[in-house]
Amino acid sequence: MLKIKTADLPALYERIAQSQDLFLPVRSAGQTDFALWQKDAQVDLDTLKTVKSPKDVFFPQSETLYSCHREDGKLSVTPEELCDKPFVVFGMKACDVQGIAVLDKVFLSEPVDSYYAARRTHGTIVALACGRPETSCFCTVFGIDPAAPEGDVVTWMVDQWLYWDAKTDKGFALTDFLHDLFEPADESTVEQVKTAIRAIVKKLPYADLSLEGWGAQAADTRFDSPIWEQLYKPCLACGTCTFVCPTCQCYDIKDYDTGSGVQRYRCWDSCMYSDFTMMAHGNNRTSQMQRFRQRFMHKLAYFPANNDGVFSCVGCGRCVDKCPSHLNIVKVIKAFGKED
Amino acid sequence: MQKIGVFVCHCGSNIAATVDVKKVAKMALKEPGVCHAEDYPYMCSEAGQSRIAAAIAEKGLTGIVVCSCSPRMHEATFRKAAERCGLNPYMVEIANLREHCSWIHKDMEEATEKAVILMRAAVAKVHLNTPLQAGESAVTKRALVIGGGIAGIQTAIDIADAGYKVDIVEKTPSIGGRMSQLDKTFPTLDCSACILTPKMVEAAAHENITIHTYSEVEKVSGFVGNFTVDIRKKARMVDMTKCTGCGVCQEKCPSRKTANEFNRGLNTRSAIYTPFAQAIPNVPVIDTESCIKFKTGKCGVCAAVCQAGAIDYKQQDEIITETYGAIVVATGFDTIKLDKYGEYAYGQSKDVITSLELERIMNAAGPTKGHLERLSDGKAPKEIVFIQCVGSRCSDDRGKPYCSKICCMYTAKHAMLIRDKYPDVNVTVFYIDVRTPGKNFDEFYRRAVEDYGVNYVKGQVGKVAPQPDGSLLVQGVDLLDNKQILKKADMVVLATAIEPNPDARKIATMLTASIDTNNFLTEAHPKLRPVESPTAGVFLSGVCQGPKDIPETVAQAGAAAVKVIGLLAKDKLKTNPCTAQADELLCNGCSTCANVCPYGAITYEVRLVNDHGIREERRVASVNSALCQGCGACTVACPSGAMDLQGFSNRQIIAEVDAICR
Amino acid sequence: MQELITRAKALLESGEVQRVLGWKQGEHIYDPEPAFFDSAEALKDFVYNGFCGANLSKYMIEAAKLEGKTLVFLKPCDSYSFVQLMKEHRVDREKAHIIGVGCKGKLSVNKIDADGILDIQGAGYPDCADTLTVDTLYGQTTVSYKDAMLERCHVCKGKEHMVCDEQIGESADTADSDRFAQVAAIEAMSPEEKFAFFQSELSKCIRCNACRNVCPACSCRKCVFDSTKFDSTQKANTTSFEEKMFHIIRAFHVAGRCTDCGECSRVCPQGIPLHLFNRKFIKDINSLYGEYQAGVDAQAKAPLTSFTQEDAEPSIVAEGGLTHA
Amino acid sequence: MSKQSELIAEISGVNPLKCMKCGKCSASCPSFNEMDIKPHQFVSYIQRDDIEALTASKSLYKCLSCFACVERCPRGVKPGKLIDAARQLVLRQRGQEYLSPDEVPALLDEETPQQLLMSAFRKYRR
Amino acid sequence: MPVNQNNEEFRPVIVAFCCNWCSYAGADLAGSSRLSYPADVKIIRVPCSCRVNPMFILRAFEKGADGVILCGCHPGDCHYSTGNYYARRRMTLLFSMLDFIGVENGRTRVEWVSAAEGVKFSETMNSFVAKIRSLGKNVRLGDLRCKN
Repeated sequence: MLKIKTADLPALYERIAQSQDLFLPVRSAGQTDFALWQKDAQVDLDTLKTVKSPKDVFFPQSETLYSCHREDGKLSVTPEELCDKPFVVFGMKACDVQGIAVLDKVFLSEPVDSYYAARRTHGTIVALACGRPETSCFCTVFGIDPAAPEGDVVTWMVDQWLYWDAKTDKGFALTDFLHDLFEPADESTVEQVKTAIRAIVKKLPYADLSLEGWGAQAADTRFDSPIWEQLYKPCLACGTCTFVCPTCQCYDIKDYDTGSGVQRYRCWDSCMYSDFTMMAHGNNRTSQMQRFRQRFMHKLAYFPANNDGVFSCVGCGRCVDKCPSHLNIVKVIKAFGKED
Repeated sequence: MQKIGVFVCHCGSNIAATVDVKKVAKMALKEPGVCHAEDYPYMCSEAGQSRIAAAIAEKGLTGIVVCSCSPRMHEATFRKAAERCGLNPYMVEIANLREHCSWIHKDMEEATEKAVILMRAAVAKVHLNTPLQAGESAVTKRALVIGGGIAGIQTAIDIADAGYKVDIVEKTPSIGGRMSQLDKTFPTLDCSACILTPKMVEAAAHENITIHTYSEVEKVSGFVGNFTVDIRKKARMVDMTKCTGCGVCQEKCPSRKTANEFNRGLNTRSAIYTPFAQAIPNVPVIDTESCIKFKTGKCGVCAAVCQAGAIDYKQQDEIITETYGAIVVATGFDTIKLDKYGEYAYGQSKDVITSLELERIMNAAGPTKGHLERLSDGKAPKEIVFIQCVGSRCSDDRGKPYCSKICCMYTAKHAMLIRDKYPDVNVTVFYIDVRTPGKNFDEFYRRAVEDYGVNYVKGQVGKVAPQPDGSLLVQGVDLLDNKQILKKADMVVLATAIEPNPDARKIATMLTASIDTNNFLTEAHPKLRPVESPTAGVFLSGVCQGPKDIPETVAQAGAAAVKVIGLLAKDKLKTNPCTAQADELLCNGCSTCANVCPYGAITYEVRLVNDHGIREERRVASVNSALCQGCGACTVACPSGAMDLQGFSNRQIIAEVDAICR
Repeated sequence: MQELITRAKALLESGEVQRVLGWKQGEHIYDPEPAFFDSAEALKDFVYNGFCGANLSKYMIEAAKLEGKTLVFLKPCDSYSFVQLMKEHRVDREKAHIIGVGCKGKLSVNKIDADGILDIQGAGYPDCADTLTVDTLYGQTTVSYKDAMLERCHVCKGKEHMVCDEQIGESADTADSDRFAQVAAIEAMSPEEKFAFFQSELSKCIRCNACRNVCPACSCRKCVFDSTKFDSTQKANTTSFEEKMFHIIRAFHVAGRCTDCGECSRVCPQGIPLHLFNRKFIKDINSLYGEYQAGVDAQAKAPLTSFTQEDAEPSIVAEGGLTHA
Repeated sequence: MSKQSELIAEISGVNPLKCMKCGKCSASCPSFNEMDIKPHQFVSYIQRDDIEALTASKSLYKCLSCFACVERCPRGVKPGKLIDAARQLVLRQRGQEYLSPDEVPALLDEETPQQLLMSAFRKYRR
Repeated sequence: MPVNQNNEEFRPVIVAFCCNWCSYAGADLAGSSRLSYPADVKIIRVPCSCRVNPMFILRAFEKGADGVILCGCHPGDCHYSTGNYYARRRMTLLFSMLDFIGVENGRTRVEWVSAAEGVKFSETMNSFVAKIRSLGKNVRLGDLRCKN
């Protein structure tokens, strides 16, 4: 266990950035999101939840897959180069790290998504324990401990200190690189903090949310429930929940005509959109109720059915905070709970 | 994928001198879908067109791009050529390499580079062209003539004689127009009324002509072959079917102080009146603004004396709606107002008059019964000065920049008539130039000088000063003598500039016909289509198009009639297929498009729509392609992009933009 | 609130209306959701408080397709949107029973600077407090009602309902700032400053389309950005151009139709002041073509579907004629 | 056009080519008879670049600057402005040789109407 | 990127939308009168100025245009009687919005050019190109992907 004064963090950032890209929560125009660290960046470790999850560090909102170029009637195809430089993501919360674990299940299983895999290989995750959990948090429901996140390095903010604990080889390598900035620390301080966090978490309004009835079996039992008809009504069919979610992984593939060629790129898609999975024959989900149901059934039933019971919700609560209609997965879970 | 052929025209050396046409053709072959490209000296020639035909046949082209002159020149030519080979004419696009490229650039490299880009844009567009079929619309076999002067009458008679129905709409109570106000006509000096009245009678009696006098065009909608026109028939307060035209009402009318418009306000008339004796129809109207009955409610003399019981104070304006295949504008002219010409003392002295007022004075039915006398004191003038170009050829805002064309001749006529009838009267004409192109015109003017002793002075008049003794002191200049002239005159006559009827602009706007800065209606082509307006189905007759004398007016009236007859002779017209189309799946039914459509071509209907399996009743827009003229206003007003324009679709224009910007 | 429920029950029971469109109690006081209530019994969850900012007009498009009448509660500013939708034939006035509900300013939980909010006192209606008391996981705090109000309430359009069948509850005109002050402040910037301002605001945009989907004016069945008609389909912003393109075109499409209801700014997860785009157009329209408030009169000619012959030329922009107006 | 003609065109703001030789200026001119070069001829001198003759002419000082010709010219040629510009040319060449304001009172004639004085100032010195 | 002042080397890409009835004919007249203007201007024919969607203008900028000009019939002379009045309002608002977000306002222009105004057409294009050259490359509205 090591520690560094929070006042010295800028030096730490600068050191990391000397040799690799550093992504961390940056405040810009009143909002905090993960962004590339630059000298004048306003780093914000106080905001618990960035608007977007940091998943776009590994799975960008939009990325080019390959480019086609036409000249003299011939077509050349240039694949986009894979990420080949190491980078660090600093300040990911426990839920966000679990979100990456969910994405791994999708993108790293066969067929492996090489773009994502390359980033995972080169990225080092420095997780930060949650100092002040929010009303909308319910990660513990999914067995996540916000006091002790996973990650290559785990850190805790205690008073004027950041405690630093490397967990993996990548984490040790990064720690070695930065070793002169740290001083040794006492683990007991961190243990106290963990206890404090866990105490708050118990008081959270959604702490005792029950997932009973969800999981693989829900695919059969809850698909045809009349509750969906009631629940979806306020949904505006926007993509806010999807785009702020740490685990939503759907994307669309599109072509952009640059005038001299075509860039094939993929970008996030939302199952809430009416043209989601639109194909030549039309759309397989024609009503908003179906689209709405899809999102929650995917997170709470289909995904666990295919992934050993792991839910693809991590309880970060971003959708709870951001839904324009105050509609969210908690209300969905509770609605079915009441019915049972 | 289309198979596109690109044909690059040299236009002799017009294009080839500045654009490397071979390179344009070579570059065309690199464009996707282009499977044929060639250049040729004259693509529009018979031989050029047959090369296009051959390529279409050999290569099975589905679209062609001709890189040539402006599409306004030869688009129709190449479309017809394509059609003859079985290719839909709307699969042809033109890249304008002449007017927009070779003629304005000097540097070959630069011009060629631009030519290639213009070619690319046309190729990009033609990729998205779809075959379009021109629709057909029926032609209403009836014409409307707006204005009942000699131009309108002549046009109407000519059309009617060809067997088509014609309506004349005349604003004043009688047809006849300006010509009915004239005394004699140049260069023959025959009596205006004597030649006009038979025409008026002929029109009135013609079985194919309907005359709406005291009426105005209120609203025009529709398009060539199918105009719908609202005509306001102003209340005459006299029942046309009962009135016998006896005239007793006019004699007995106690209100006699209204300025007589027909006599240019030189005398007065009664409140119930016919403008002149030969008026057609010979049915009076009540001028409700002067009529005591209408002003105070107490009178009713006319109704009391009318034996036919034709007076009807309760008559209301009536709006009739008629449909026409063609519309002829014959709104004529007026003289300009002279309030900005203080130096001529018009309005200050009664003896300074306009030429048109002199016409009335000289006319036996005029305010002086044809006697030449001063309006101030009734005395016979001994010295008369004519001033030319009053308000004509002025580049300032007091007058008009054009030559009014008729003044030189009518002044010669007036001078001659006066000298003939009153040999003791001296006549002096101040002129800038004497313009007499026309058959027997210069001879006529020379007669005035040589045979009648009219004194022509080259120079202008600076000032007309009314003197205490009632005479007028005219200060002018004789430029040839280089002397200033001070001349005492008893009467001064101003050759006042003419301008289009003030209603012309209003009517042009209703017809969407274009109009120039002087309010003359614009012709479709100044040389080749002088009697047609650029708006299809609208024709021009008489002075509304530009200053003209009577023979020219009559000639143009006949020409306009021929154009109308040519149109009405067709049973169907091909309509422009480049019309708007609404995509029912995208349409919101919000009516925004209908709000901007100038033709009322968009209506809404509730229709059962199948939107990818969702069946529901929706309110959706529907375009009447016979009414749509293809402006595209709706396509931009539509927020969802449901409205698109065939031939100029969103994707076609975007493809051109992309091709140019790449 | 009880009055609203009683009236809704009566209308449901009499068969006058088939359903009620209102707000439903959420997990907390600050997260009520728009909801349809089919029965008197369901109305037990009905709520109306300071956090019922959602404009229900747009839901009436779908309601118009259902059998029978729908009872809808509209706040004064929501009623403008309903009139505008009527004008565009998107809602059916005959199938709506509108209760104009009073409003004393609506709140945004985002404006309360506190972590772990559990409960808020003083946000009720009609009895709202000048100061809200906020209970949080980390203690109690207070915030003035005004400070927690949505941006739109500071430029409140007034207490009048533009359309309703009956009215329940008192309203307050909460306007306390100049509607166009922010726009004018940006207009006064140099081009570089303007560009930097919008670049930093718009670069936050994640193209979730919440602004579009909540907007009562953006009621297209299929948005141009979702259709292939313009080759303009975009799912996510790939470059800074696309952010601008989307927001400019969106604002342009609702220009003259936007009632300035402020829903776009309310729902933006990134807190982008999207109302600035709409308000810029409103300001320009007012100064160029005469004062125009969309949603007041369903018969009035809209500024972009009408004209006068004397309209200003587009060169007025380059001449700076609009920035000082 | 020579430099001087161009200068006159520039000072007066008049395009002499617009003249259609109608003579309205000369017809309007109250000083016509005293002038050696008549108002309608001004443009010809400028067109043919004979500025010397124009500046040497009596007309330069016979023009009363009443502006009747300026008002009435149908083509906007404004001979009064042309001759005024010619005067200006002369004045510029002459340099500082003009009355200074304090010299004026001594030269004043009791009988001279104030208006004439003003137009004289305008005429001889702008 | 520095602003190129009167950079003669810089060849801007300029799109000119011309209505078929007046301005396109005006451009034809400029051509037949041999009134030159820079080859940077490329004309797209549209039936009426009211056919020009703001999307087209933004699209041009996206794809690399440095200036966009719209020419139509003079107000009152529209072949379709009212099209240019709508275009005038639309473009005024669009230009104002572009100005509002910090795009140099000289990059867009509307001019009314009649079929008889070949001289005006050529003068307009000359002055517009000069303006765009002074503004330099469009960097605020382009799509970066189109630059390579």
